[in-house]
Amino acid sequence: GSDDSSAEGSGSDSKNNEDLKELRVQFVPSQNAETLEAKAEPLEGLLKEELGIPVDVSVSTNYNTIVEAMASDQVDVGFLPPTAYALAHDKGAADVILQSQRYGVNPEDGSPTDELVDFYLAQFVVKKDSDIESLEDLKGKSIAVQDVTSSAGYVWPAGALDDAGLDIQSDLTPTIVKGHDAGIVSVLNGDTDAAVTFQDARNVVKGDYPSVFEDTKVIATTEKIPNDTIAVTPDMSDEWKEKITDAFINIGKDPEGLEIIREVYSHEGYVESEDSNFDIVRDYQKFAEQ
Amino acid sequence: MIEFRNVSKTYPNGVKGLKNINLTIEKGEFIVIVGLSGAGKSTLLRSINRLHEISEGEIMIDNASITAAKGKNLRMIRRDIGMIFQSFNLVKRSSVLRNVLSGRVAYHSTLRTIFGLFPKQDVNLALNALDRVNIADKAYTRSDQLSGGQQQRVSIARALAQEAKIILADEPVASLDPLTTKQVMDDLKKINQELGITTVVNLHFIDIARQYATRIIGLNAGEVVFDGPVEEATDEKFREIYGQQLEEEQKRGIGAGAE
Amino acid sequence: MIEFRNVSKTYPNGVKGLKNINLTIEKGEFIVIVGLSGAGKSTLLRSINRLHEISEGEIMIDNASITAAKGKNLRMIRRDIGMIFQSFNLVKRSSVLRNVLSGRVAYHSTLRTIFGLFPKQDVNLALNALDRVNIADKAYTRSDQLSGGQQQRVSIARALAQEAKIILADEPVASLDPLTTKQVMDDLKKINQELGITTVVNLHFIDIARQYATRIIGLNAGEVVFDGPVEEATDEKFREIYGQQLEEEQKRGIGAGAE
Amino acid sequence: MSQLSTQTVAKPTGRGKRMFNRVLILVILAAIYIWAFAGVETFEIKETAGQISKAILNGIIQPDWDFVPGAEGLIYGLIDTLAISILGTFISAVLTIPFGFWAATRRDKSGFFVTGIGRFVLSFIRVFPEVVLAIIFIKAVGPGSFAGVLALGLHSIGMLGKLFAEEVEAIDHGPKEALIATGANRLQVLVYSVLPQVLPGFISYTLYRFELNVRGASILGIIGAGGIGAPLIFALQSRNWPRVGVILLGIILLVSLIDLISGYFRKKIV
Amino acid sequence: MSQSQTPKKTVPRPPSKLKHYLTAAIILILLVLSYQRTGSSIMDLFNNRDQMGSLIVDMFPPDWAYFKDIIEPMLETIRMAVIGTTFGAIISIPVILLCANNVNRIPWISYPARFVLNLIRTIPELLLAAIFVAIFGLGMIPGIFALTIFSVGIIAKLTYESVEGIDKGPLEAMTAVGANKFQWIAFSIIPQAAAYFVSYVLYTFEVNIRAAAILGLVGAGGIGLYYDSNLGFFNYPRVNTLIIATLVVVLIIDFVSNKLREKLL
Ligand SMILES: Nc1ncnc2c1ncn2[C@@H]1O[C@H](COP(=O)(O)OP(=O)(O)OP(=O)(O)O)[C@@H](O)[C@H]1O
Ligand SMILES: Nc1ncnc2c1ncn2[C@@H]1O[C@H](COP(=O)(O)OP(=O)(O)OP(=O)(O)O)[C@@H](O)[C@H]1O
Ligand SMILES: [Mg+2]
Ligand SMILES: [Mg+2]
Repeated sequence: GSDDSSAEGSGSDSKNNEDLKELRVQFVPSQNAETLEAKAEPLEGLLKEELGIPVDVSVSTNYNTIVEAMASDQVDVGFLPPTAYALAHDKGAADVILQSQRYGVNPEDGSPTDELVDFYLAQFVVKKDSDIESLEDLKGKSIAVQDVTSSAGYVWPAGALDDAGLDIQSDLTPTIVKGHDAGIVSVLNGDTDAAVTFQDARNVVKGDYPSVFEDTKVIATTEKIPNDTIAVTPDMSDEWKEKITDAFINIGKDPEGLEIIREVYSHEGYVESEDSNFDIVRDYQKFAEQ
Repeated sequence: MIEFRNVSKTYPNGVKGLKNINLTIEKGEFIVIVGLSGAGKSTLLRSINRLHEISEGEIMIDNASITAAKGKNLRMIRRDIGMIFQSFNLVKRSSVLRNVLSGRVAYHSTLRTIFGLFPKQDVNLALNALDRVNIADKAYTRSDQLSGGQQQRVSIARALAQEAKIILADEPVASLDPLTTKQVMDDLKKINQELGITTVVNLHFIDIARQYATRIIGLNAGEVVFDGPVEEATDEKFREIYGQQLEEEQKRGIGAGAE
Repeated sequence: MIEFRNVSKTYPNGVKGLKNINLTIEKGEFIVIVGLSGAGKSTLLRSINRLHEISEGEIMIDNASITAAKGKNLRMIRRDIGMIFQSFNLVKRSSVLRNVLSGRVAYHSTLRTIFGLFPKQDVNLALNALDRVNIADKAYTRSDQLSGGQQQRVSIARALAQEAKIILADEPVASLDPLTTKQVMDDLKKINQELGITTVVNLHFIDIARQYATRIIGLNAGEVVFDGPVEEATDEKFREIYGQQLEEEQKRGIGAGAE
Repeated sequence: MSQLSTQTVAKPTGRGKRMFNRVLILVILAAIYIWAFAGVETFEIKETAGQISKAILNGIIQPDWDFVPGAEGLIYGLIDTLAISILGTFISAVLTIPFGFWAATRRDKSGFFVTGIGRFVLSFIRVFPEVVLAIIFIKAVGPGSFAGVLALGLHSIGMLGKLFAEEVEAIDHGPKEALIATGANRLQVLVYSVLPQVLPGFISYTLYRFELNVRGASILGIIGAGGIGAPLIFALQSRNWPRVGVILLGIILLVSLIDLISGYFRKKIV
Repeated sequence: MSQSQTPKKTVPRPPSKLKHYLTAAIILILLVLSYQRTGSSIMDLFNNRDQMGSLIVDMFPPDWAYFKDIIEPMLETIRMAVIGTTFGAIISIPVILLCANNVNRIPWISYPARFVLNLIRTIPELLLAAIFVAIFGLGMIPGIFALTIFSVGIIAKLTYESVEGIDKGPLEAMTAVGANKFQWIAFSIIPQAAAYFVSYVLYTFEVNIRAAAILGLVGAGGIGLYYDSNLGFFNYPRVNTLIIATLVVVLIIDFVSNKLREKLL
């Protein structure tokens, strides 16, 4: 229970967390992970060992609540996707310290490469027999997108289309679907001509639709999207920021720790990051906010 | 003909409503059942058309066991038994006419009745039944806007409209004024005599019982304590039916305050 | 003292329940109200403690207008008026005792009563009241497991336990056997005489009315058609109270079938 | 039976007006339906339908038993959910009782104003999105079960209040009259005549709400409360049907159990 | 009346209250256990009450200009709710009659019927959406189907429990006249239960409008998506506008539902 700490760890007085007695971490597992688990305990154990103070990790299904909890000092560390992070930072709720690393994705079959990266890509998927070959061909077509705050499901693809001279709202007919898998299914069903998803969301539906890779093709990918961030509340003392940064990096380097974070969160390690890495998000923001 | 064979009834809470009743009621009889409040009169009446399941024994209606009857068979037996309820049992939200017409449903096809498409004849029958109990003018009033006596009369009209072969009436005139009481009892007597309809009435009024009954049955604590033609039901006998209880009570020290 | 001053009552559906009633009932009187079913007896009674709002006029209880009373004041007037309902108005799911005790709530603080903490005295009072109507043995039974007459008696016991100065009884003995009827009426008479409690009873039984009343009021179609001491209420007068209506009905061609 | 003399039967009063009302309602309803159906696209079944639904069902009927044990497994998740629901439902039931009476129309008073406000407050609580409620409480007490309890507790008032109020409106007014006649004050009338009549309804609605809270995973998933909400949502998102299957099985068992127990209680009380 | 002495006649002993105490004790224990398990703390709430207000403050003033943007999706949502609720209500009728144990006294029908109803209510919206989208593709049709099933769960459950609580008298009267099951239902159940049914249907209609989230899941548009994106941008004034718009619709439904119920009660 976090009752005792949250009672003292909150309140309006902005404090220097020299006396941080308990670390409260919250995350939303990202959908482009291989496994999507609501497991908090493994990370709790690892961090406790590194930091030497009690750690309370919880899992949410919604980024908004994490940001709000950070804004009111109810959570110290949050795992946020790029778009959510940029918004949170501009709201004064979060400062990035780290980004997670994953293996890259093999564009052919969606299998992992052996290259460690701190970014991922979004892709445009159409039916194999479709005559859509490039982004330009998408003009006038329907496309399945995610919620406008989704990095891979809306923001980056909108940017890519913009580069190709198309406005996602006026030149295409976007249909919002919930979940990247739903985007793929809508292409398979012929409900939409195309879909934007993270690379390669087809794996998620492969179980239900084994021939998905034969029946669809990727016509384009987007710019690099920074991986999930690990952000802390801005009023955290530098000392603690450092400690936490080191703790995560150590976990990624320690074989045992790596084993756990790989299995549960599909993370391969953590690298330091800074806010300027996310200026691209702020550039793309204009496509989402209308 | 109604026949009780060793009928007993125990309520789920353990109260014994009827104790080993043996009775034969012939076609065309006009029977009045008397007894103290709580003696089991309603229980007896409601066992006849099996609104209460009896715990032991068997009840025969025209030589067919209603205790064993099922489905359509049971419904047809019940259609031929009209009942006037002590607590009226009207659908308060429905109009008076609809309540009376509901007595006719067993005569018609399901489809027809659930859409309320009763033949003109039935509607007339229902209005006539209401007329007989002097409330035809309330036919389209909602039942919860009636006075106590008026509600009782609707309940009577429903049973009359049913054109049954047996009528069971549970204190049908309790809430009625003397004039309407006479009218209702006359009416019951009339259909009893003219159409030979077997009539079983629970009543608290000794003089009315004497006036209308052909036979009187006295109940006490679930047992038949008197059964005979109206001539035999002397004041003495009545005192027995009621008084037995009274004496017991007095022995236990009650009723003293009432003198 | 109860005083009706030009009281009229029209129901929302347009039925005129009372028409310009003027009456004065003195302390200690035992009044019986008679009239056809639907004449307005219940309406009259229920106007006295303002369960029905009257449309015109004013009703005074002991020289205080209940029509104008509000809040605590109104509650205190009502506490002193016990009522026995035609339809019993029991809480079916509560035990008999709790129903009777509910007659006592106005004597105690809210807090006490909502937790059911009645003084021992009150419980005894309630049990005694039940005893007087012969159903003390059912004190802990759920009220819906009672026979019709037993329910009526619970309703009477509730009014008795209230220790009111005025008792209004709406056909209190309709569902009772002659023995219990006598007991209840004797009891009402006794508290009327010994404690000087004003009693107003709606009744359908002419003989009982004569036996107990000091004054009889006849109602017809919402109007007072007779008001006088019991000696003046001759058979002739009763025939008038009821018959007037009868003749009208006959003129309209009803009731012919009933002879 | 004598022929009926027509003038004695009252002409159904206001029949014309009622007919008019009925026709009016029918016309309005017809218009609404025409409008509603006009917007529906044509009906078609996708060719992939069979394949995908078969895959889903196949997965679901092969539950992922490995998920059952463990500190973050099914059983503990269900217990957490249960604890949150018990507390949340209790809070809402207690808070709702005054709301229910507040919002119930009083026939004896032209209390539209009072009643109207009661109804308005309930409607407002009902439309308030669960997520926003969740955020509000997370900001106060941090993510976790307690925030879940509070969010459920408050959110449930909207629904329970409406149902309670309607139950209060439907009671038999006889016993209420009897209490009024004894001079009882409002609270006493409530406790002695209204409460016994509405209690079975209240209890059964509360148990229903309890059941809703147990299986209403979304709010608990959002709130980071532990419980079965988040695992279910993630399993659905990753189309992990065996996992979905085992969680559903757990919920069904739990809900059936609650249903059995609540049925038993209702039988005792009604 | 000076009868405050104990009555002479032997009054039965009051029934044991043990059962009540036991029930109360069990509930209390459950509450305490739950309180501990959830780590609840009233103090926390009390200490941080000012934090709760901050979000509400952020919501004001509402973004009035946004209204015109949400009229269309709101109408779309109402459209689907109308159809879904209607189908749900129609399907509910037989389900209710099968489940209510005073209508259907055959336990081996009523219990399975209730079990199926339980199953229906347990299926998460996400799963319904996944299946219906697979079958019908994206759009209104799967939304309507999902709402239909969802509605059956609510309407049937609430109504059948109310039916079990209705006045038995009229039921008896219809049994006594020899009515068959359908007639019996038409003349004694329906008049007593109709008001409940109508009010639950209208309530469900209202829920369906709010349950727009389901519609978002099947790509049917609706107001739910607008909630999501505005929350995603922390645009609380717009969220407020959405709440107000929904409130207006709900209040209208509430008003109509009261008028209808008055006519029926
Ligand atoms: N709630 C109501 N709404 C409309 N009309 C009513 C209502 N209650 C009673 N009435 C009508 O008012 C008239 C008088 O009713 P009241 O109950 O006073 O009669 P009563 O003399 O007590 O009759 P009874 O002996 O049958 O009980 C009747 O015609 C009745 O139909
Ligand atoms: N549903 C029930 N459950 C348990 N006991 C009951 C039930 N109904 C009646 N009883 C009891 O059975 C006995 C007989 O009741 P019954 O209704 O047959 O009496 P009655 O002769 O009709 O009386 P009354 O003249 O008062 O109507 C009474 O003691 C009553 O308390
Ligand atoms: Mg009886
Ligand atoms: Mg009356």
